[in-house]
Amino acid sequence: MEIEEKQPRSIAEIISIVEALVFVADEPITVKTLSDVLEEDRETIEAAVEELKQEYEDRTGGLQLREIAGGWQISTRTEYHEEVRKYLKTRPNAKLSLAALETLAVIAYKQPVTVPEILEIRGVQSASAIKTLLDKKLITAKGRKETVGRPMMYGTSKDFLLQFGLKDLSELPSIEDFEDLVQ
Amino acid sequence: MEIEEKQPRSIAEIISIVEALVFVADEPITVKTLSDVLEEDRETIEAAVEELKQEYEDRTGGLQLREIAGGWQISTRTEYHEEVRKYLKTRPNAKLSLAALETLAVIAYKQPVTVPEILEIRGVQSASAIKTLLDKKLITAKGRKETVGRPMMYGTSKDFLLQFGLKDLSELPSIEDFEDLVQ
Amino acid sequence: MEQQPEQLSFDFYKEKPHIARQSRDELRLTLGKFAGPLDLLLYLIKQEQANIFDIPIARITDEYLKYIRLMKSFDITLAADFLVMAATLIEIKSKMLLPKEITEETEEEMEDPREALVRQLLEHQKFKNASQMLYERSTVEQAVFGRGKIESDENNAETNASVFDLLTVFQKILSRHKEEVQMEIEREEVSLADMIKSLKKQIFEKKELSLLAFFEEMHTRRELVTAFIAVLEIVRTEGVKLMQTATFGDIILKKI
Repeated sequence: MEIEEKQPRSIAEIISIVEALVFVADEPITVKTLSDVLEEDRETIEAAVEELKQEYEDRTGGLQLREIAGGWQISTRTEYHEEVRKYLKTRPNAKLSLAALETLAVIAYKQPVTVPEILEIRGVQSASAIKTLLDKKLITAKGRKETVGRPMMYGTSKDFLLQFGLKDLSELPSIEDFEDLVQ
Repeated sequence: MEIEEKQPRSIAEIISIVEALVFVADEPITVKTLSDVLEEDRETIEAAVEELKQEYEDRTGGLQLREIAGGWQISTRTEYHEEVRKYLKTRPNAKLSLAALETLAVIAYKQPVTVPEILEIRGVQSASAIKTLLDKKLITAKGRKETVGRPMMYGTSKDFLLQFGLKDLSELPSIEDFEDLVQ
Repeated sequence: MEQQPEQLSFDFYKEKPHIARQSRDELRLTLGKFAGPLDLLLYLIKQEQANIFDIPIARITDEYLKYIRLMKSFDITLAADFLVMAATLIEIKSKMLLPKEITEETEEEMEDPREALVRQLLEHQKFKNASQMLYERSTVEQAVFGRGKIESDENNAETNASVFDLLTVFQKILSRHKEEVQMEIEREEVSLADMIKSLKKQIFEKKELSLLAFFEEMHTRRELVTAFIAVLEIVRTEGVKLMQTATFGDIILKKI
C-alpha cells in the first residue's frame, strides 16, 4: 500500500475550501470549525476568510460574505431583496409590536434580566411581550437570579443576533449613545 | 403622486440578480423562471447565466455554477468533497425530533422516571426516543425502581445541563414561570 | 393586561399618539396606542413643550388624567399600569404643594419629589431609542436571504430546542393527558335513559345479545352500574328474556 504524503495547501486552495464550507453550512460557520476541518491554524483561516470577503466585495455580484452571530455566512445582497422576495413569494416578516421591541431592547441591554426588572424600566407589565419573544426564539432563559423567589433571568439568543444582523452583542451600540437623543 | 420610472437594468445587475436567485432557490432554477421573475427576455437571461458560469469557472473558487435537471444551481466543487464531507460529519447534531423532545421533557420534569411511567404520561410508546436520548447522552439510567418488574429509571445527564445551558436542574423553568407569562 | 396583537408592521413616527384639541375643553383622540404609561407621559411632556428636568407636574397630571378619562369614555380597557402612574403623579403633585420649610439642615436632604420619575423617564427614553435602532436593523436584515436547501441538508422535521421548548412540550403532553381524562368523565355521564335506548337498539338489531359483551363495553364503574340497571329495566318493561345456558355461563338477552 502506498501512503500518500499530504501536500501543504496553497492559500488559494484554502480560500476555496473555506468558501465551499461556508456555503454548505446551515448556520454561520466559525473560524474555529473551519480551522478544525481544514487542520490549518486560526491565523491562516482568518486571513483566508478576510481575503474571500474582499473578493466578494470586489465582485459586487448578487452575494456577500459576512460575519454574523459569531460566524461567517454567504447571503444575498440587500439590493436585490425585491427580486428575491418576488421569487420566494415572501412578504417581509411580521414585525414585532412596539411593546415586544421595547421589551427586547431592555433584555438586549440589561441581560441577564428578570421580569420585575423589565417592569421597572418599561413601567408596564411585559409578560405577553416576553412570551412572544420566547416563541420567536429571540430570547432564552438564562438561569435564575439568586434573590427572593429566584426569578427566571432572560437574555438574547443566537437567533436574535441573526435576525438583527449582529456579529455579537458587543456590536450593539452602547445604550449611553441613545442618551443624546433624549429631548 | 409620483410614478417612478423603472430604469432598465444593466447586464451586470441582471447577472447579480440571477446569482442571488440561483443561490436562494431550493431546486435548480430554470431560465424561464428567472426570465419571469426578472421580466427580462429569455435571451438576456441565457446570456447572463452563461457569463455568470464563465465567471465562476475563471474564479476557480470553492463553488461552481452548473446546469442540472433543466435548471441552474450553485454547488461546491467536487475537488473539495473530502473536506465538505468531513465538515458535514463533524457537525454537532443538536437537533431532536419532536418525539425525542417530548420524551426528554417528561424525563426532565418527572425524573427519575420509568418507561411505563413515560408511556403513561405521553400516551405513546417511547422506546426509540429513549434510545436516541441515551445515544445523545442527554439522559442516563438512574437505577431500578423497587416495584413489580424493577423497571429502569431514567434521568437527565450532565450533557443535558450543558446543552440546554442550565447550571442545575433547579434552573429549569417551572410551570409557574410559564403561567406568569401566559396569565 | 397587555394584550396587543402582533402588528404586521409599524412606523415609529406614524405610531405616535395624537390627541387633538377640538374645543376649549374637548379632546379628540385621533390615534393613541401607547406601549405604557411612560410613553404617554413623554408624549404629554413633549406636547406641553416642557423641560423634562423641570416637569410642570400639576399641568402634566391634569393632562394625564384627562387622557385616562378619555380612554375610559372610549371604552378602552386601561392597563393597571396606567392607573398606578396616575396615582404616582397625584402623589408627586400633592408633595409639591406642601409648603417647603427650608432650613439649613434639611435643604440638602430635600429631594425633589419628581426626581425618581424623571430618572425613570430618561431611562425609558433611552430604551425607546434603542428599540428603534433594533427596528431599523431588523428591517435591513429582512432584505437578506440565505441559500436554499442543498442536497446534504437533512430535511426531516427536527427542532432546535431550548429549555422553554421543553416546558412547552411538557405542558402540551399534560394537557393532552387532561383531555383524555375529560373524555372518560364524559363517557361516565351516560344517562340511564340513553343506556336503555342503546341497549334496546342492540337487542332489536341483533335479536339476542351477550350480557357479558354488553357489560364489557362499559368503561367505568358508574357506567357499569347504569348498564346493569338498564338491563333490569328492559327485562321489566319490554319483551326481553334473560337466558343462561350453563351455570356461571354467559347470560343472553333475547327478544321474545
